[in-house]
Amino acid sequence: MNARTVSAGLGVSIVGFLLLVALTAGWIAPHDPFEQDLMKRMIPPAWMDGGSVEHLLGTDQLGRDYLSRLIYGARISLLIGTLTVVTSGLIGTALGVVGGYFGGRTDDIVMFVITCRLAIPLILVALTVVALIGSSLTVVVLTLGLLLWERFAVVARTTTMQVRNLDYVAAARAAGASTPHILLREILPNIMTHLVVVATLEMALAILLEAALSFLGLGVPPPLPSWGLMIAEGKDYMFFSPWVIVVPGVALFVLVFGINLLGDGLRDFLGVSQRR
Amino acid sequence: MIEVRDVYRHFGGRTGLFSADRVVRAVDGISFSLAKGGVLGIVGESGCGKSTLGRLILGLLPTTSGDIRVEGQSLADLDRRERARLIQPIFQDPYSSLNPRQRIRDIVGLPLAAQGAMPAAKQRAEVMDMLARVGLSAEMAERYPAQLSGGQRQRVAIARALVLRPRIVVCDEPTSALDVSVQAQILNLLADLRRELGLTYIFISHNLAVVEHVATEVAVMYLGRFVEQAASDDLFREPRHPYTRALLASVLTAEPGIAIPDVGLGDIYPDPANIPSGCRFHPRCPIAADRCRIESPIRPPKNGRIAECLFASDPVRIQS
Amino acid sequence: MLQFLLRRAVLALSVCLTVLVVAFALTRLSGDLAVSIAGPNATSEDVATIRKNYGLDRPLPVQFVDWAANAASGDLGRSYLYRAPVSGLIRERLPITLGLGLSGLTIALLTAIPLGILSAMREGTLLDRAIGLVALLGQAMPSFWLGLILVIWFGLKLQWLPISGVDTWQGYIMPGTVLAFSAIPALMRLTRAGMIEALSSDYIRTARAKGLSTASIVLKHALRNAAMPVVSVAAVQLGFMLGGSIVIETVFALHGVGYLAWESISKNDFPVVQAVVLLLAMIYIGLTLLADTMNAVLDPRLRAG
Amino acid sequence: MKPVLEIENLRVGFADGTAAVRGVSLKVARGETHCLVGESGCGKSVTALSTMNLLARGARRSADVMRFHDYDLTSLSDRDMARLRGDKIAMIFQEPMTSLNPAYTIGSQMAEVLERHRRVSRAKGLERAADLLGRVGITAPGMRLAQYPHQLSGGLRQRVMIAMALMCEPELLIADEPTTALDVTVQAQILRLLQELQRELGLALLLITHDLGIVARMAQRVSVMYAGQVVESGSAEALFRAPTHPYTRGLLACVPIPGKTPRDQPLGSIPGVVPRIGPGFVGCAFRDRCAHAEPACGGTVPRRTVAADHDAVCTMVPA
Repeated sequence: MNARTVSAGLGVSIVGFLLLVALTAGWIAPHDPFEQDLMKRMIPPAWMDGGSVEHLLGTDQLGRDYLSRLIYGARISLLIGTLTVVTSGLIGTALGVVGGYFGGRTDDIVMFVITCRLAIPLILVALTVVALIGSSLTVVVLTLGLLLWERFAVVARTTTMQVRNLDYVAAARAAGASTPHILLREILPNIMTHLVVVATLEMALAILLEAALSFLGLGVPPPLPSWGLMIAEGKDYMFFSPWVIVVPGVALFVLVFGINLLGDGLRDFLGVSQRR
Repeated sequence: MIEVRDVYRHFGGRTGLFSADRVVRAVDGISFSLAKGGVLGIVGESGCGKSTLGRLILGLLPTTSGDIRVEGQSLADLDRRERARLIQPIFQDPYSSLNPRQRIRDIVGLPLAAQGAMPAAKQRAEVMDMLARVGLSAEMAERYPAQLSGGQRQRVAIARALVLRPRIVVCDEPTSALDVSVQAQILNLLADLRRELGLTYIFISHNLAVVEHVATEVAVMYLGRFVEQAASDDLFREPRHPYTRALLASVLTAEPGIAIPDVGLGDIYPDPANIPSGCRFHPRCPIAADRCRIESPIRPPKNGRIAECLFASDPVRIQS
Repeated sequence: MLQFLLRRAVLALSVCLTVLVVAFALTRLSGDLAVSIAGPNATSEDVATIRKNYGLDRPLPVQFVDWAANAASGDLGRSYLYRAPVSGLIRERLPITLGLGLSGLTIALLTAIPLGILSAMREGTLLDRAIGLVALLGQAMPSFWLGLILVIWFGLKLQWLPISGVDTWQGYIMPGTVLAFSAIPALMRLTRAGMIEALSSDYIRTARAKGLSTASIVLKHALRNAAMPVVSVAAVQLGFMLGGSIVIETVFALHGVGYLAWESISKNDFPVVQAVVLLLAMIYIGLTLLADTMNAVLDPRLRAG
Repeated sequence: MKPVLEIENLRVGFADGTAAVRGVSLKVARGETHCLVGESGCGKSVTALSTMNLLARGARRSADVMRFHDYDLTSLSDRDMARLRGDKIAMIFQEPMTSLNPAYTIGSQMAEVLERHRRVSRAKGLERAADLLGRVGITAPGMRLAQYPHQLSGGLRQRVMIAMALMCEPELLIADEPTTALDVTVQAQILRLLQELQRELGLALLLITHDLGIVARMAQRVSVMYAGQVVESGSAEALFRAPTHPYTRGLLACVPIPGKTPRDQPLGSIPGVVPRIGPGFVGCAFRDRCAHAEPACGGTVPRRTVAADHDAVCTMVPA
């Protein structure tokens, strides 16, 4: 057991635990996360003065149980993270592999599209889209998915270019293999490790971005218990009751940290260089 | 068996908005033919275009102009499956020529699978037969390339190249990445297989000693052209191009007591994007005269020999 | 060299044009812009008036060409909300955002590069791991939340720094640090990876065989070669920081371009949104051009080709 | 005469437990070329690097004797060793394409050697650099000084590397496969150059190579390495006349000689592969590939004298 395995193990445990929480939210949440009780507003967590065991992490400004909202919030973060990465991963990988393999004009076009995407300010455009179309989980996922593919594309492109020039690709072509075979069997498996590492990074980024959008009021719509939204709603009370923003913030931090640890572990385990 | 006519391959020269016109003439007019069972050794230094020529013959690169025919069929008219049945490659580096994510049986079976319509059991039998022929045991089939040594990997590459029983095998520096003790094993194996399966080899190498050992015919390539081509014995007995002589002189055999030769080529480096006028070898040539700068030395082959040197028929001058 | 820059300039121009189209198309996403501007309580007559007044009744291509032509000549239209030229609004607020971005970048580089070098020189040791862990922690910190926590702690509890505004330079410290936090991990990893690669290269072995001092080997021979990707990424990160200022300016109540953009988005003030998108894109493109030029200075091989 | 470099019982191990060098001894005298020959992984480069104290971190080096003139290299501090490197001991490497720093001019990289060891000005350094470039056969040295490595061909870069190694007039030059990456015609030129310089300057040259052809033409003394050990060593003349160790003989049979090796017969070859040597390995490392292996090869095999100035580690050599 060295330090690397310990930290990777920690990452796996964090992500695994939160995944379990998200999946079993309906059973383990002590209260209905949407149930308001104006008589029980802003109860502090159990260990603070005025806290009660009934609401372990206290209640929010509408009297909703904070722990239950936190538990359901894990669902939203993980759902958005996963769906965004699937969408953006498919777009980016397809673009990058095609550009990297065919080269020439095709690659020029792919590079141009990547540059354009990088030039477009991410948060600003995401906010505008959500503002115009209206906020919902689907809109957030689609917006982020359609915007966050560029790192997949860049990594897929450069790694494909490296693999494309290796002799086993030439050998496969000489063996009469079709282009789809070469792309899917010879190239994709050999760049996959890099893409998996990118996926963890992008998932962490997507989760942070959703929280930021929700914090600015243009992400997941209330009353859904997004962690970012919880911080935004608690912002007005933070000077007197800092825990209303500390609790969801720590949850967010721990999840993203766990995913990053996992990614780092994968990077070591799969032997991917840190260059990208 | 194989006939190559006036093949050219130029790179670059795409006149983009601002990009300069820099045409690399990698293969600059090459013709040869090779009979069944022959071994054509192509010798040359890095950047002379020998690997590009190999890729053209394999159909991995399209020619700029010219025609390559195998058994009377033009390569350009063949689809990828037909081509694969005729010509197969063996590459230099056995570490990059095998897909690290596939098992040996899948790597060797790929040419069969790409042909389609072969029952799995038959494919497996063919693969196992081929592995046995190249001297690999049956349990190797389930392994991944990382579990094999360099020599074993090159045997796998040979098995993959031969599993379709092609007519021609293009060996591009097949032993250059290997240690000498392993190199000899692979050269012996290639020689055995050629005899057993009636193969024709195009054997690309920078190592004149190796080429001399395996080839029936030798072509010396310099800046995209065969500057000398002859039957192996003739070429080594009586080289007619000063470049061939320099190459021969550079071979350092393990014979003590002989001095290191002065090859007399100067420190000018050949650049395929900037090919000299007249004789393309003249800036480095120890016997160059003024006319070499202007006059093209290209002549039709005489008695099956090519020697693109204005003094080719002047043995005294060449030997000097 | 000149050729290289010219090619980049052409690319930059076409990217600008594409972003122009995107920025325009973006605001037309909702279908009818006039309805959005008029708001939920407007009558159909109001909508019709707005449509006419803003020229929204013309065909889309005409609207685009009109807008693009004006934008090219520096006229970015008028804000619906402030009833003032957009260019003026932006000019007023840009210094704050640029100041924020530059202070963020400075803090980030001053932290990331020394840590990256140190980490590379001690690769595999406990120190290397510790630095890596700190970077990982920084990466996981949601920036807006970190901002709020800093405000509570340093602004309110300790009262060391102002909690909002940038009337003095101290005002830039907290928001700049928060912005830097998002860039440090990437820059540090890149410096580390580049240094590790450089330090294990053949030319460093040569430098050691020449008996050069450690300082010369690390700072002269290795860093110069490791710096190129760092320069590129630093430029990109500055672009991202300016884009990310929308969140930070909201947290610290700074009236920069980001805050302006957020306000305009929530109030459907689309000329401003379009203008800010365009501005940030152009800044980003300018920065990458700058980075390319700097890399061409650093690497003689780029100058030739 | 006292040798310039003397190594006795050098051992190098890596962090993963492999023993890269297992008791190598060698001597190089002034004006002498000593060739260390063997296949990849035999420990020849590691031997060279450990002499320079340039081993990668995690490698452990120990030796009974490791002496350069009167310097005891085993006890020299890193700082003092750095003073020696590039000054009295110089080294050139296999890959001229990557061994020069792409970011600095040839002149700057050459001059800094002299600046470091002789505390002279840049101008003085450049002057000497131009001198040496001319000496290694580079035309227009002044122009080359201002150029960057990517503007030079491989052969030229290796000449630059050689010139750079000579900046401080070293007494020992270690050349690690200096021509392996070069074309054959360029290889001959570079080797001639090395030989000339060595004779002119009276250098002690430790030449590492895998190519017996180079050994035959360059060496006065030869050490053949296999699996971290010198299995046979002696004067070049004796070793090529009467190669004794089965590995040496096998290697010689593997390389075809144009006009001499019969074409229609298979080349000699050595079956099998080099074993992985872990700690505690006993016996002859070649025994699994050797046609003459006998039970005694599994025990400790002593180094035995074949003739004057020629010895081998093999049970077949009579004690």
